Amino acid sequence: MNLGNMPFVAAALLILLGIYAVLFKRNLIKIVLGISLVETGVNLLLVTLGYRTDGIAPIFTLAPRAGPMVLPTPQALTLTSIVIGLATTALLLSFVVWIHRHYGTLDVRKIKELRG
Amino acid sequence: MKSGMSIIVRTVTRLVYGLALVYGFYVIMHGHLTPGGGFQGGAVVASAFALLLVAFGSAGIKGLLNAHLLQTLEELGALAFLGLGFAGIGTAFFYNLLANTGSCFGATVALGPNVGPLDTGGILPLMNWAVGLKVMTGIAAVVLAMLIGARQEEAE
Amino acid sequence: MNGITSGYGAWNPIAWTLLFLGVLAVGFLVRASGRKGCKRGTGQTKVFLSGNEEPEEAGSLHVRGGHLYWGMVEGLSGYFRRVCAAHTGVLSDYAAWFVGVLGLVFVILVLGG
Amino acid sequence: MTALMTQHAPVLLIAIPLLGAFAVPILGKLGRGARDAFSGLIALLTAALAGVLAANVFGQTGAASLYVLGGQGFQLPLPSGMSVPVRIVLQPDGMSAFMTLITALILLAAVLFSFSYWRDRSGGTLYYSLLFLLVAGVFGMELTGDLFNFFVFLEVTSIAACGLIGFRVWRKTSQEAGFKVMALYTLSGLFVLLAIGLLYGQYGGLNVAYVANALSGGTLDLIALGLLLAGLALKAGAVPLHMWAPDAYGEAPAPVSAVLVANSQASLYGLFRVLFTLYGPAIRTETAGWLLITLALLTIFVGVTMALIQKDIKRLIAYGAVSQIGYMLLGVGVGLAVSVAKPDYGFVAMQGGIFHMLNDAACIGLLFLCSGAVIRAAGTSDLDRMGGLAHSMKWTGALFLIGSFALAGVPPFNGFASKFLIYEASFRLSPFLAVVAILSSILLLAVFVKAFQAAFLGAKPSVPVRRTSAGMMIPMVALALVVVVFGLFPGFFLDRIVTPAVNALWYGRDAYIGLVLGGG
Repeated sequence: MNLGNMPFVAAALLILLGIYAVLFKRNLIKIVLGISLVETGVNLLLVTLGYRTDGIAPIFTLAPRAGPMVLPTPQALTLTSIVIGLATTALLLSFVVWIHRHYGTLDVRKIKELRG
Repeated sequence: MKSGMSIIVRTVTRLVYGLALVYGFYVIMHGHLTPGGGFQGGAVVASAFALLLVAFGSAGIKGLLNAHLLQTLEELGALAFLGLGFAGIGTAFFYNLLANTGSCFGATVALGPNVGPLDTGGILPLMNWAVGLKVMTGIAAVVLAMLIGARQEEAE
Repeated sequence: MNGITSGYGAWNPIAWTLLFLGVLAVGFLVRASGRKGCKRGTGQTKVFLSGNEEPEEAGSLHVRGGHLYWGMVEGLSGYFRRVCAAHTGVLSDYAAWFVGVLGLVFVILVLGG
Repeated sequence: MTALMTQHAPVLLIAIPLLGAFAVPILGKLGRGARDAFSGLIALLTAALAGVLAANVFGQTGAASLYVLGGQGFQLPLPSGMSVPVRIVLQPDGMSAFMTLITALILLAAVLFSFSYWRDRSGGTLYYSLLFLLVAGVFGMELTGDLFNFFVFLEVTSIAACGLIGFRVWRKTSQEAGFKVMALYTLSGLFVLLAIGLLYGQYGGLNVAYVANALSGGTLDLIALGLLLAGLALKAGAVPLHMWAPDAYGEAPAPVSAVLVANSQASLYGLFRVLFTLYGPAIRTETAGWLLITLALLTIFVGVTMALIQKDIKRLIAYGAVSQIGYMLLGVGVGLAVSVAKPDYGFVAMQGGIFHMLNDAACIGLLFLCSGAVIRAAGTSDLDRMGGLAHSMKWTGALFLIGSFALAGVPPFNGFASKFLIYEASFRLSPFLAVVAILSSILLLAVFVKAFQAAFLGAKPSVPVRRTSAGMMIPMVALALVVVVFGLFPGFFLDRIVTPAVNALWYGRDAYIGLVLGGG
C-alpha cells in the first residue's frame, strides 16, 4: 500500500467516524463532535490535495531555496472552512446550552417536540 | 469559580497572557508576509482573553471588557473591512488601491525569496487589522457569553 | 401579449377572466329572475341543519381546523400512519435519511452514468 | 452614480446587505427610528440594484457577464500575466438575475412588514442584522462564478438562517428547531465542500466555467455530483430530506419564513447551476433528470398530504412551500431529462419550473406574511384554537385567499400560469407526472380551504383581536398585486424575464464557459 495515500484514508475514516457519531450517538454534544469530525476530515482532504512532493511552504519570506512550493489555494480554502466551522460549532453549542436549559436533557431522542 | 482558579494557574496566566497578546498582534501584523493573518492572530489574542477569564473569573475582567464594547468593536472591524473593499470601487470592488504606489504599505514586492519588508501589500495589512479586530472581539464575546451562560447554569 | 402557449395548449387569462365575468353575470341574471316572494323572519330564511335544532350559542357551529377532512384522513390512515412515522422529530433519523438518500444517489448515478 | 451602480451592481448586491448587517447594530444604539429608516434604505437600495442588474442582463437577452473582484478593468489574468482563472469572479447571467429579482422582492416585503411586526418586540436590532446577513449570502450564492465561494455563501446563509430561527432563546421549540436545522445544514454544507474538494483535486480549479470545461464525467465526478445533489436537495427541502423545513419555517418569525423560502430557492438555483452549467452534457442527463423527477413527485405528494393534517398554521404553509419546491424540480427535471434531444416541450417545462420559482416566492411570501398577521391577531398559531377572524380582518382574509388560490393554481392567478406549463410539458414526457401534479394541486386547494375556514370563518371571537396595521398591510398588498399582475399578464413576463433565464441554463453553457476561458 502506498503510504502517500494515507492522508486520504485518514480523511475518509474521519468522515465516516463523524457520520457514525451523528447517526448513532444520543448525546447532543457528541453529535456536535461528530459534525466537527466530518469537518476535520474534509479539511484534511483539502490540505492533502495541495501537497506536492518535495514542495516547500508557499512563503517567499525567508524561503530556504527556490523550488516547487505546495499549492496555497487549498490551504486558503481549509482556513476559510475552519473559520466557518468555528462559527457553526459555536452556534450549535449555544443551541445545546439553551436546549439543555429548556428540556433538561441532552438526549437527542427526547428532544422531539416538533414532529409530524 | 467566581474567584478564579488556583494560585499556580493565576501566576502562570500573569506570565503568559502578555506573551500571548504580543504574539497575536505579531501574527496579525505579519499576515501579508507569513502564515497567519487577521483571523489567526485575532484568535490568539482572544485566547489570551479567554485565559484571563478562566484564571481570574469574570470579576477580574468585566469592568475592562464587556459584551457591549466587544460587540461595537466587532461591528467596527467588519465595517472597516467592507470600507476597504469599497475604497477600490473606482476600479473594482476589493481592488488593491495602495499596492505598489509607494505610499502607505505601498512598496513594491520583490520576486523570489526575500526577507519580507513589512511595508508591502497595499490594503492587505489594513484588511488583516480589520479582520483581526473583528475576530478577537467576536471570539472574546462568544467566550464571555458562554462563560456567563455556564455560570448561570451553575447558579441554578 | 398576455397569453402563453405551451405548444400543446394555450392560456389567456384576460379572455378567461372576461368569460368568467360573463358567466357570473349570466348567473346573476338567472338569480334575479327568481321569485321575489321571500318572507324574512319566517321559516323560509331559517338555517336548516338536517332537521336538528339550531344551537343557541353560534360559536359552537364553527368546525375547528383539526376536524376538517376527518373522513379523508381516516380513509387514507394507512398512508398517513406510515408517513407520520417517518417524521419522528429525532435529528439522528433525519441525518440517517440524508445519508441514505446520498447512498442511493451514488448508486443510481454511478450505475446510470 | 448610475453608471457606478450599473457597472458594479453584482458586487454591490452582496456588499450593500453586508453593510446593512454590520451597520444596523451600531445604528441600533441611536434608537429604533434610525435603525428602521436605515434598514428600509438598505432594502430599497438592494431592490434597486437587483432591478439595475436585471435590466442590464435582460437587456442583453440574458447573456452572462463577468465581474472580477479586485481586478484591473475586469481583466481575468493576474498582473503577472498568469491566466489560469484563480481570481474571485461573479458571473451573473439570466438565471442569476432572475433569482436576485425574487430575493430582492421578498427582502423588501419582509423588511417593510417587520417595521410594524417588530414594533412591540425586543431583539429587533439583532433581527435586522441577521436578516441582511442571510440575504447577502443568498445573493452571493446566486451571483458567484466560483465553487468555493458558493460554499462560503451557502454557510453564511446557514448560520444566519439558524440564527434567525433560534434568536428568540426563550422559546423552547425554536431552540430545538434551530439545533436540528443547523446540524442538517452543516452536514449538507460539508458534503458540498467535499464534492468541491474532489473536483478541485481532479481539475485544479475552482472556477465554475474552468471546471465545467475540463469535466470528463468519470466515477469520481459522479460521486461529486451525488454529494452536490444530495447536499443542495437537502437545503432546498426536497422529500425525503425536507424534515427540517417545517421546523424552520414554523419556528422563525413570519417575515423570516418568507426569506427562508428565498434561501431554499437559492439552493435550488445552485442545484440547477450544477446540473446544467457545471456538468451538463458530461453526464447522462436522463439519469439525473429522472432522479430529479422522482424527488419532485415525492416532494409534491408528501408535502401536500402532510400539509393536510397539520394543526399549526405556519407548519401548514411550510408543508405547502415544500410541495411547491417539488413543482420547480418537476419542471426543471423534465427539462433536464430531455436536454440532449432538446424538444420544444423540454423548454416549456423549464419555463414552467423557473417561472414557478418567482410565483411561488410571491404567493408563499404573501401567505407567510398573512400568517404573521393572523398569529398576531389570534395570539396563537394553533388552527384548532382560532376562528372568526374575518369579522375584524376582512382584507387580511381576502389576501390570504388570493395567496392560497394562487399557490393552488386556481386561474387566473400566477400559480396557474406556471403550473399550466408544467402540466402540459410533463404530460408529454409521461402522463403520470401530470396526473400527480394536478391531483396534488387540487389537494393543496383543499389544504388552504381548511386553513382559511379554521382561521377566518366562524363566529366572532369573544376576545378583541389585534387588527393588521397599515404598515403590515402595505407589503401584503404589494405581494398580492404581484400575484395578480403576474397572473393576468403571464406572457409579458414569460418573454421578458423567464425565457432569458431558461435560455441561460438550457443553451448558455458554452457561452458561460467561453466568457472565462475565451473562445467558445
